[in-house]
Amino acid sequence: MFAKLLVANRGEIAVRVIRACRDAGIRTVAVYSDADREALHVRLADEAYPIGPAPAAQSYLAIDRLIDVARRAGAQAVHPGYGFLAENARFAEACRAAGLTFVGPPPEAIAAMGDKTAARRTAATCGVPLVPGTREPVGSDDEAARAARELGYPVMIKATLGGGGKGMRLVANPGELGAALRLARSEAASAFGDAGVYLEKTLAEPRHIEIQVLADADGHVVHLGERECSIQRRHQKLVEEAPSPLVDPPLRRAMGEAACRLVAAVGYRNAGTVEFLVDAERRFYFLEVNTRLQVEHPVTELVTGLDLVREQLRLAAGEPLGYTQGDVIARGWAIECRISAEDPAAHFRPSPGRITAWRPPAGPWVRVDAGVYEGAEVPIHYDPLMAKLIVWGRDRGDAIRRMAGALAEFGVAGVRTTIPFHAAVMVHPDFVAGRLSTAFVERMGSGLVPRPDPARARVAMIAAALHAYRQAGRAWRSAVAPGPSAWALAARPRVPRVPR
Amino acid sequence: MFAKLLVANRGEIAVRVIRACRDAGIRTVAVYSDADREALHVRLADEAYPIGPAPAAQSYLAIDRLIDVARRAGAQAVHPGYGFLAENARFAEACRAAGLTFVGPPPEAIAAMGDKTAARRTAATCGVPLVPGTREPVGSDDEAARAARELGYPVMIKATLGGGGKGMRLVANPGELGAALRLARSEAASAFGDAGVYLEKTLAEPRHIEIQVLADADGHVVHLGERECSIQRRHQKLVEEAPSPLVDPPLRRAMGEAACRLVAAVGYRNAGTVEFLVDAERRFYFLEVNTRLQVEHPVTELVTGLDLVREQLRLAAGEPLGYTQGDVIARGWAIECRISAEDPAAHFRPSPGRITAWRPPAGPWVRVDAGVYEGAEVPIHYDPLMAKLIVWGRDRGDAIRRMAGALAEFGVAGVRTTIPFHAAVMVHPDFVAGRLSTAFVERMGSGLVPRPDPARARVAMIAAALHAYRQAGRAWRSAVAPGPSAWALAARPRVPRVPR
Amino acid sequence: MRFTLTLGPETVAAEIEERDGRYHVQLDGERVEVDARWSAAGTLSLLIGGTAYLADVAEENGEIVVGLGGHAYRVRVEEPGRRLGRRRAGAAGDAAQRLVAPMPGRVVSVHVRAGDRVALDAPLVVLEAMKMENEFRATVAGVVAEVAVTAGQAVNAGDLLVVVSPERT
Amino acid sequence: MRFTLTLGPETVAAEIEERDGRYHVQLDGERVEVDARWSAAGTLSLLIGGTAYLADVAEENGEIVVGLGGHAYRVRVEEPGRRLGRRRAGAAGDAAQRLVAPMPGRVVSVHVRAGDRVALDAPLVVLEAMKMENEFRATVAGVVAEVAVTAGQAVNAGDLLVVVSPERT
Repeated sequence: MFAKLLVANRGEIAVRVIRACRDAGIRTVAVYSDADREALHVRLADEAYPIGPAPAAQSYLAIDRLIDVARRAGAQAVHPGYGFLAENARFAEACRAAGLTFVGPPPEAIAAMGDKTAARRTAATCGVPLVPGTREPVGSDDEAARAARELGYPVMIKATLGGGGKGMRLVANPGELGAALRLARSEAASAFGDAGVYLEKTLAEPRHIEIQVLADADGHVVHLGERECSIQRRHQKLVEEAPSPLVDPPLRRAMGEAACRLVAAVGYRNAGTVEFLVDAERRFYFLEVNTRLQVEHPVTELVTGLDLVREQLRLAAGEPLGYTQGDVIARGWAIECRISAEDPAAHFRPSPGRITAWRPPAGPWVRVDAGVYEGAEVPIHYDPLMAKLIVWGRDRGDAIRRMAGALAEFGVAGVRTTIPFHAAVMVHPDFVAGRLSTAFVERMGSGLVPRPDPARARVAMIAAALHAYRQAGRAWRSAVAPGPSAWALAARPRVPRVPR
Repeated sequence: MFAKLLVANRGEIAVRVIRACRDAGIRTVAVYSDADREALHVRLADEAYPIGPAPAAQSYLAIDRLIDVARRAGAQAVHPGYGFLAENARFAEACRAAGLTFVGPPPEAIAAMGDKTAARRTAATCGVPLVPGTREPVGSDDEAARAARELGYPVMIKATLGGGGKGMRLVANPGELGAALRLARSEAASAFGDAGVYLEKTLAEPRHIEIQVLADADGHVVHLGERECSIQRRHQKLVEEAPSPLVDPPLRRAMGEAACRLVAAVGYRNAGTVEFLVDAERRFYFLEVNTRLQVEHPVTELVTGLDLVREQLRLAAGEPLGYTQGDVIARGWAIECRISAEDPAAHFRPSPGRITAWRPPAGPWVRVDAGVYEGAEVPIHYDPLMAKLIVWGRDRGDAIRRMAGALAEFGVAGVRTTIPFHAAVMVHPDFVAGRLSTAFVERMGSGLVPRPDPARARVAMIAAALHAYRQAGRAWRSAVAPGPSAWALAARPRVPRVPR
Repeated sequence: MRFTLTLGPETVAAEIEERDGRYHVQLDGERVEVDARWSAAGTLSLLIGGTAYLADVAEENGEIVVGLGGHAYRVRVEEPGRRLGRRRAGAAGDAAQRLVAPMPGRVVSVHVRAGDRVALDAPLVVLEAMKMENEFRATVAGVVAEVAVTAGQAVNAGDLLVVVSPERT
Repeated sequence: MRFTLTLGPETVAAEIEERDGRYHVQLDGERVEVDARWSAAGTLSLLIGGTAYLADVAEENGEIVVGLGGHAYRVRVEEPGRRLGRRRAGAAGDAAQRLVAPMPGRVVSVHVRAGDRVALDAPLVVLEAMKMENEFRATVAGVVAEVAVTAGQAVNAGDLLVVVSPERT
């Protein structure tokens, strides 16, 4: 095993990797941008070094600086987390060139799966079913129009090197195609440095179900079952669970074997995820391979009992898997809710700022993977994910009830959060019944906009009055308002003056 | 199931019960003494009512007040937690008389097991092996001396209605017997209202291993395997784990069956624990039955996947167990460390006061059941237990490493804690090898007194110097010292004045 | 001490008296006794008729924001005859909406042109920031007076995006 | 700014200068550069030569208590020529030990009589409080000057238990 590892990330996933390394006896090296000196991952690492200004392009995406810090700190390995450089083959290559072990698949596998049209061709070769679509990037607008007509509207435009919903556009009819192509290409070019896009047929309200795989250096591959991630908003996952309420053992076996075939075909190593869409008739279609740890990996951990980051470290160090498919046994049900600094009552607008209160829930089978703490700042520069709340239960109903309770216990102030959105999902009849689809959030519309409890409005008024009463009784201090909030820039806070 | 339940306890166990009720859709009624208005259990309950002054005899032990609050709040059931009234048959009777469901065994079973000599007789009848000792309370000192001579020194004096180490005295030779009897009788009289004591032979460095049982109203009984609680100090458990490194499947079956026989014989209902001593030859001896939830119940939860408080509620509501012995399957290994406000560097002296920093660890398979929060006060009136840190791992080594990491992450200031003691245990070669006994802590002596890292002393000096430097640069405020600490009464704090 | 409290459409008169460490609160004539404890961090533990509440109270843009049960209630507190709270500039009401970028980002799309009539809550601009697309909507019904950006443009925090003049009815 | 720092048996001279938001610290002549950040709650995040430390710093009984890695380090800080910290009354040293009950409880046992000669760390009294028996030991070697309680007696916080006069050597 490695003696020292650099974590090339920030936020909750950097903290997650640091903890896994600590438990494995590996010293950790954190890196931080100017916006992150006081971040939780810097507090918890053994060492920490600055890597540049707040914008990610000058810090967390700066390959040379990361390699330089890893070298100078004497790290032997690099964990990329997710996002940032996690699926960047050039970064994996740079690590290799510097003699550092990249905790992930080899650069060739990243590149092979990163090109989405190439990945689709490989999947077809392995007999993995595909969503009908173009096998190559579309050239001219005319060629795209022909392909779309053949597939049948609505069609989806996707970036060849895409991911995370970037460069994706749903096109309902031929009239919208031209404009959508222009936007998708420009988004793809700016996000991935390649304007290539391809077309896929749109399935009616499909479910998003993915298979976790692990592969060792000897080519042994196992899958750890599925995760369902159908609760999405604008292609951003919000709620994930394992297993899926749709998947029965035969379907699980079929999807798992398809996933294993595909990754074996490209010489895949380490942890990866094969994403599928599943239609109402339980037919599954290959979507893409994520060549990294997923945000939602904890739900798989809680049902299988396997520590995925630990497995990543072991596999990167060249250890064999040490178990076979038959040894992987799932127990119970796990659900994850992503707790972001966003205001679900205002179209999920980001809500950066100082976290003035942070009271995470706790207790049996309640896990909070957080990247923040009370008093920490959610910077404006990065993803607004603050924490993941994950629960386990003996069955799905048990897990849902526990999640609802944990959400009710979760207290956060200073920033708005997605907690009330998740609370609304947990009691929604379709969610409780397991009737999920990627259209769930959109279809529910305002039904999922959290509504305050009218009975509590009166209590809030009493609390506000008590606050004003108390402030009136105090010497007026010059700075009552909490730390500056970026959103307040639009309108400077004005403090009410309550005279005696 | 009940609509509303009163939690007749405080601290972490009250919080634990409140969470279980919330997940089961039961409204909770907390009670608090004058010292506990701001306690965590009051924050998390749906309702909360005062029950009297800080001393437990006037609040948490005041049966009439508890029954009165339960009635007025419309509660249908009462959960006693552990300690306080949890094993008080009169309280269970008072609940029954008031039409309240007591979440625990019937008063008759509490009384039958509460009288330790009667319990020993019942165990003997059921063919459960006993530690050699007197079957009846000893009468005169002469009778005791005869009995002790027959058993052979050293002998243990125990209170007939005992528990928690009260009224226990180890007697090494006949010369010590008279004084030890006097002390044990006076302790027993003041703790249990009954001066009766009996004698037991002392086993050489035995292990403390206990069996968790569940019984429903139809008389179905299952056991959930064992917990080993050999790491004790003055009969107070400090570290517990499940399973035990000593117990193999045949021994587990034998102990489990013995435990089930015993509780079935007394018409036991709900959750209970049968405690055994196990000697070096793996022979087990009945010790006593705890007719309540144990502090250390979480280790059993984490390996079996069963929520014990939820099971208690179900069984109290008259639901059947719904599973049989064969359905109880343990997975992996769990360890619990009790995090108390005590100073392990000063003979575990209590360290009450204001908790100025509270940073519990988190992450996969790390559970913290706490009764406190940052800013809360650890009152001088009650048990100093602040939280239980529980981890799960795939095997014992995995669990130990995770516990060591979680302890390293746990940050507490304002009170001293047992965290460094536990950190020393986790790396002790005997603990790591599973060589445990109830003499572990005593035998290790100063080897378990936490020693500060000399390399960090220099960093502490730098931190202190930076603090003084910073204070010097500030306008001097009148009250720098944190909230009053009971221990500071002996010597009023004096703040160093650092002039510019 | 007397206050006027406004939460959404509702305005009530309140009076608070402190006696024996408890607060006697009247809301529109109805009396409640409140046991309130503040923690150092601004968290307020309330017991009202036995029911327990935990609230986070802070001041923000001239309002008192009360976090309770996962929601944020924005309460305006005034003394009778004198407004103590000040409305947020550009918020709903009679004033024009001057939409400025709250953080650095890139304009993804602009949904209005100068002169357009927009309803309350109509989408105005989508801004990409924090890895997310953020839609900004009209907080007044009215006419778009100015559009200061185009799709694709990078903006800094504080840059003007759109101005909507309220409809006179 | 210069200080003298004492931790246990060790005393070192320190000098601190602040430049560009960093602290240049000399300890007995050795220089280190420290990046230090305080949180509102009194937690101190240190980066010293890349190594990260998280410390909780508070003042207690005239000493600065630094919580670091689970241990509490008690540091006395003085300016040269002038003691800034004050020793805890009754603590180790030349003064007599006046042992008082730190909390209400019951005396379980008294291990000394007036006139007894006691070694450093010898048990004096066992007090039951917080459900635990707490042993109090001699913090000076010397002679028991007074025993103010007997076994079984209830005591209040602040009640005198035992006085030990230090041995003159």
